[in-house]
Amino acid sequence: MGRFGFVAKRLLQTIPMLFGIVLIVFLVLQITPGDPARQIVGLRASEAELQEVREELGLDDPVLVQYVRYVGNVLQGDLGYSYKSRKPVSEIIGERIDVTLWLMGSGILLTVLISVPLGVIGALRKDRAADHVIRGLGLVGLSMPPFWTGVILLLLVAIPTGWFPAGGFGETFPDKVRSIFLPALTLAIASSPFIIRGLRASIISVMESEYISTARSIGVAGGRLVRRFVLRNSAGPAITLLAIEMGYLLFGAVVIETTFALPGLGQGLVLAARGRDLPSVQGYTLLFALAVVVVYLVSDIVTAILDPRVEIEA
Amino acid sequence: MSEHILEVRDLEVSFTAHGQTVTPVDGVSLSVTRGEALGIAGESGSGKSLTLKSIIGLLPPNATVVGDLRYALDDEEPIPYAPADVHGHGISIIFQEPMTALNPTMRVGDLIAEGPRIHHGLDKKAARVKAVDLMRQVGIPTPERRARMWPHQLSGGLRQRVMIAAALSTEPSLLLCDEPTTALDVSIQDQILGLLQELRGSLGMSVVFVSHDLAVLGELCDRLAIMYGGRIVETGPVDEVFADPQHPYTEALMTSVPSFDATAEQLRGIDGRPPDPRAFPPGCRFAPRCQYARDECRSAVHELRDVSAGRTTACIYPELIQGVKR
Amino acid sequence: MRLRNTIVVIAVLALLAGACGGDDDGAETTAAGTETTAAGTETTAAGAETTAAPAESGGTLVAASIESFDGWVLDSAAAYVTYQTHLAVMEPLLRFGADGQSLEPGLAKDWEYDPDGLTMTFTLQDGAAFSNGDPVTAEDVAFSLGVWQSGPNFGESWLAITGVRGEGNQVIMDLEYPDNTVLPLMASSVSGIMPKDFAGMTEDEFYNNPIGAGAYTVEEWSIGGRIVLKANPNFYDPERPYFEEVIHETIADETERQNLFEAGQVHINEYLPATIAPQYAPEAVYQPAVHSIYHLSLNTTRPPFDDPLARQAVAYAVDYDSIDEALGDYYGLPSGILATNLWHWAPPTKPYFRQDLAKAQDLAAQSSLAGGVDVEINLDSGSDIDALVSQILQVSLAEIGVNVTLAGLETGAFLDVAYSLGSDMTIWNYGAIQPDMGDPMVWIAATDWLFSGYETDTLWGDFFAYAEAPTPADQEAIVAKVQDDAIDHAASIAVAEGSFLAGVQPDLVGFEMAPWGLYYWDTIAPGS
Amino acid sequence: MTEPPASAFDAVTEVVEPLAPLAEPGIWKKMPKKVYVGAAIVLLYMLVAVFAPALAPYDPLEINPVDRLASPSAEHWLGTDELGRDVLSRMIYAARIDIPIGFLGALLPAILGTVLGALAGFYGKWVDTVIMRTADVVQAFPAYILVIVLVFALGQGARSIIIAFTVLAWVIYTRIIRSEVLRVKDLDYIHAAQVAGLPRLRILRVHVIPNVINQTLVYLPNDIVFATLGLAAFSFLGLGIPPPTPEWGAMIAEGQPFLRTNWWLATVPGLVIVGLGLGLSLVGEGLEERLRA
Repeated sequence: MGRFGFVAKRLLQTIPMLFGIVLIVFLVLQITPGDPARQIVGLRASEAELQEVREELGLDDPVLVQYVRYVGNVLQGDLGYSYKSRKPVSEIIGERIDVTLWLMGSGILLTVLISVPLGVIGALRKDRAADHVIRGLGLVGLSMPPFWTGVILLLLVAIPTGWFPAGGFGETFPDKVRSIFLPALTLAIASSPFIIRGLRASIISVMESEYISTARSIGVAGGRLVRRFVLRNSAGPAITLLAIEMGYLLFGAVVIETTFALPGLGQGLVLAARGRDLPSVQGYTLLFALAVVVVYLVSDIVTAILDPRVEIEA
Repeated sequence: MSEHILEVRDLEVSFTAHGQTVTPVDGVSLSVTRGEALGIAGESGSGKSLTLKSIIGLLPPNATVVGDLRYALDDEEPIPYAPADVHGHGISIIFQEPMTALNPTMRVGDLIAEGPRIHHGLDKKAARVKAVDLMRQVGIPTPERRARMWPHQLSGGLRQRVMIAAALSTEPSLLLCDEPTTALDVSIQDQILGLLQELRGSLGMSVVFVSHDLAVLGELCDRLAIMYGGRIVETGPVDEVFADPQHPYTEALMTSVPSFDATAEQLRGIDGRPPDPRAFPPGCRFAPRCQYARDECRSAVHELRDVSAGRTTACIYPELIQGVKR
Repeated sequence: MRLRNTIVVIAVLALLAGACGGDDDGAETTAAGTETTAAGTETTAAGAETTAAPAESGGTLVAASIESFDGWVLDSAAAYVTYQTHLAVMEPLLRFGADGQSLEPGLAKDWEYDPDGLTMTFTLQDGAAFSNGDPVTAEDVAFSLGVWQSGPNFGESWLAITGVRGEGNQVIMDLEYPDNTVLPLMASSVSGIMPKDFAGMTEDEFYNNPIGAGAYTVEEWSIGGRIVLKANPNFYDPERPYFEEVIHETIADETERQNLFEAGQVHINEYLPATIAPQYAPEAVYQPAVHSIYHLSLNTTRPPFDDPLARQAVAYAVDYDSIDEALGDYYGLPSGILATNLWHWAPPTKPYFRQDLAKAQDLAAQSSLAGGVDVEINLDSGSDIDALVSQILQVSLAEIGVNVTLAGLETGAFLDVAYSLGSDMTIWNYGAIQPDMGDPMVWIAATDWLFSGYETDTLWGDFFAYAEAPTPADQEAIVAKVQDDAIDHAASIAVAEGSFLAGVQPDLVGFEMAPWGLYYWDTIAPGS
Repeated sequence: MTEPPASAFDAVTEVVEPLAPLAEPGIWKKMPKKVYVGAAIVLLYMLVAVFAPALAPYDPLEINPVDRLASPSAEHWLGTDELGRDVLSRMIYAARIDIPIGFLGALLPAILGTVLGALAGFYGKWVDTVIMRTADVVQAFPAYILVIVLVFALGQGARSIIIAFTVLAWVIYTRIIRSEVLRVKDLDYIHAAQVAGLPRLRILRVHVIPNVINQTLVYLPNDIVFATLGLAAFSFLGLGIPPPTPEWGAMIAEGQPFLRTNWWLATVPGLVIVGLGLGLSLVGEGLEERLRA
């Protein structure tokens, strides 16, 4: 039962957290501007008509009453209706989820494909030319504002060469891959430096440990040593770093989706906030929070699986 | 077939950091005859552990090694070798701290199976069977069950036995032991020493055993080499060295070893502290702490001279040593 | 636990990434269909060619704007993109001409306004039918009028019409009193024709999947995202529309919109900011007649701008020339507060404000501005031009001791502060949505004199006089009066006037845009 | 048998390398070369900020739209922006905004996070649970929403940006410091102090914090880089420092539409941010190497 108990315990922990987040969002959005009634009825409507709509939607009820009603609905999977389009928020968000999943998925994949090799090389060739070059590039990548990187990639790569679309999200699988490559690369450039540095540090400390000498003494070398001895022990910290990085990636998604006109959750959030569509904003916020919680949960479980010393096994 | 299995001549190990160079192993020469158990004794910082690691080529990356190391790879004359040549082919090593010497994320059975899989090309299943055999051979109870456990689930003694099993998995002809019993409490220590003694006999393996504990060395080894300040200061058969030390440091070591019948005043520590590798004194490095020290000692060139058959010393006045009053 | 020793780091991380990636079919079958955008057109696969001529793009026209769509309720539409889309789906009886001053056939092929007989008579196009096949009848127009008049925003605009009757293709509207503004109103998207009783659907169902008699039907839509329209098989003109499909994208970033335009993935970039237009190739910028008014509104409900003299001081302090220069060739010096190039437009009888620092400082000294004041200007932080104009105003108003700080807000927040007269000054721009001076006058009145809080009774009076004015000359005289009043009370000061622009792929044929930036998708044809 | 972290979010503590305490003698001597190089770069930026009036050829706010968007020339080394203002002068004066916001935006959360981390680690029980679970909630909260609200509530400007950073960025420090405090707490010299009857708060202040502050110091430079990038991102989304105040992030956002004709408008401020980021990262990495060696 050890394993599932651990996962169950973690899941139970997230529930109060999500309630907390929804409450904060609710309170926070109450003091934001943008009278929802005006958004629904129209900019030229008279006060009487606005008041009528406020009563109809219960906007004048005390905040806590609205919160309880909102949570009640959310538990039944009803995220409310967008003020403007009267479309269910779950549908609006549903249309956008796969774009952001594609962006985050390929962003992480690229980050891994870039970080693991460079992290291993940086560690194995410690303080030699390759190591310094990698760390130098890392420092530069770290300090480049993502949207700036995105625009430069568009202008110097996408438009002159035409290999990638200048934005938007493709329909067929190959189009999707082509349209998601540069945004994912932008994400990877922003997050790889941290993963490389973390992985390099943990590999170095693993290489200096005695069980590596033991392994070497019995003839384990090369790829087998790296795979079965080095990476498995340095994976834990690296995965945790990836989880932290993904927390930032979600904010990055807002910026990068805007830069590349990707109709994902990030741009959806920007447009919903701009249009003061509160139910949509609440829906996006809940989803972002859920995503961050799930990301940490998965990384936590994977790290626990990888490291036998963690108690869940007992 | 030469009687030596391992020959080490003028071994030097040095490190450079922050512009300073340090040479903790400063010109060591020794040899191991086939089937022999050589003990290397010395306080911490004497360079004994580094010497051992140089033999099997497991020094930290920032170390630079100079010297002529020869090993009888396939029972012929000892020939120069690169570390990779002997890894898994002849030389194995076991370390002091079993907890850090075993891969925490690998089952002990799988670790022991690595050797057979790599060198004898056994498939997974066969290698596992071989691993269980090796665990039984080193005295681990219910080896089938224990093979599936993780290092942190075993006691210190059992972990050390796993270490030994792993070392034996490549059927070495020379086993290097870097203070394997120091971290264990005395009762377990004897079991492990007994096991090593028995394995030596049954496998005809040569052993180099490094320790600061003369009692342990006395029990297991045939010959002794005493190291001080990165150099060998005396060698010889164990009982001869114990009975008639030819170097003041060996004599001082003997008197500082507590034994049941020794009275309190016979116990004398050695005043002063082991030399700092960054600033070795000139001439004989033990001179500052030697009770017989003369002026010539401070300028003498270090050289191991024969005192009698199979006995050497670096002291230029061995005759001054009164010997151990025992 | 066999699971552990099979997991190797790379496998785990690939698992993580794979789980997120999701493959193509999965996305394909989601209920709302995949979110496909501009890059969806098949032939733009190799973007290598220069701007891909739309002809070979399989009959899909792609338009993009920064604003998001408001939904299908005609009355609550606020964004130009919403008016645009309503025109294409729920076509009104009439259309406006590209000159912004004329009316053209819509669902009605000809029309007649008889002020004496108090009737308006329309003859429907032969074969005018809704996308579900039902022909358009007088009953549908009557039902639509009912919906229009119940609208909280525009409801009163159709007050003059008491009822609709007629049979066959004749539609007669009876008027209670003569009203010049009702006929041009028939060309606005708020007068979109809907089927009787929403063609059997509930109101919510209808506004989720509307049916109209326009050139296009709704294939797929979402508030912040894209709108996909397909040609209406029952459209009254078999020739049109020339494009089988129209996709409208909402793109949050101006630069990105230009990238997509350059790559040929977007054919029309609506409402191009004047400062960005020079970045486009000259032949790609479509410039209709001057129409958009940039105005600085002063909050007349609280100090310091409750004092008329202070407002006059500000009006003479504004550096109109710098604004004209900064906004480039597509904007010029203001002629008056009312949007230009509409039916019955007339200039004020006296010259409009120009910078006269001496006069401004003199007026300021006698007004509540004496000794200097600190004020805040409320602007939409999403618009670069608002920020630009505000910074110029900041420098010029400093000359008369008015210390301005800029308070940029998200569009939603900005509008709320503007409507609730929450700040000292507001900077915005506006244009009409139909070809008659009645529209800007209603807009100014409905926004409390363009967010200045100045009384609007005088203006409503002028508007009703305008509506009943017997001859165009009388209407123009009323317009001139409103312009003069605006100069006297200076509650809202026009600081620049210029054209709404659009970025249009040069090889599109038949693109015609009214001065206020609205156009018809069905008149556009792919290049030769 | 190690206990799994209390919550998924606590896992970050595993990544933290134990560092030598700052109090160790000679720790400040013999820093790796990169720390000095990094510090020099950062110092250069600071000097530019301090001597901005002397260095800037023109008044950064003086507009003259007649020669707007001019290319780099003898009078205007980096050309002019949309309102004809000298780009070089604005770049120099922008240092006076970006550096203080970057440093404050990292320092305040560092202080808040360190204190909360120390309290959570040292006192444990409900104090620990409350602080750490709040940390989880804040970490999961989308930053973008918070900034919009702060911008409205407090108005656009440095104040709301710094508050936003403080509210968002303290979490990482709290986790690192809490785990360090837990590690240090078990060491004997703390037991000795407790036995000697020192009040708990004094133990915390005198013994615990000085020994864990090194983690904060090593992480701080990275966080300053993040704060500077965060400010640029907010400006890009229209929530940054209000015009006309010169600020690198805003200059990138304003220059971006003109990348085709005046590419330097957006590129140069970007490079300047990268330069500062480089300097700070060098200091951070160097410190970490020195303390871990």
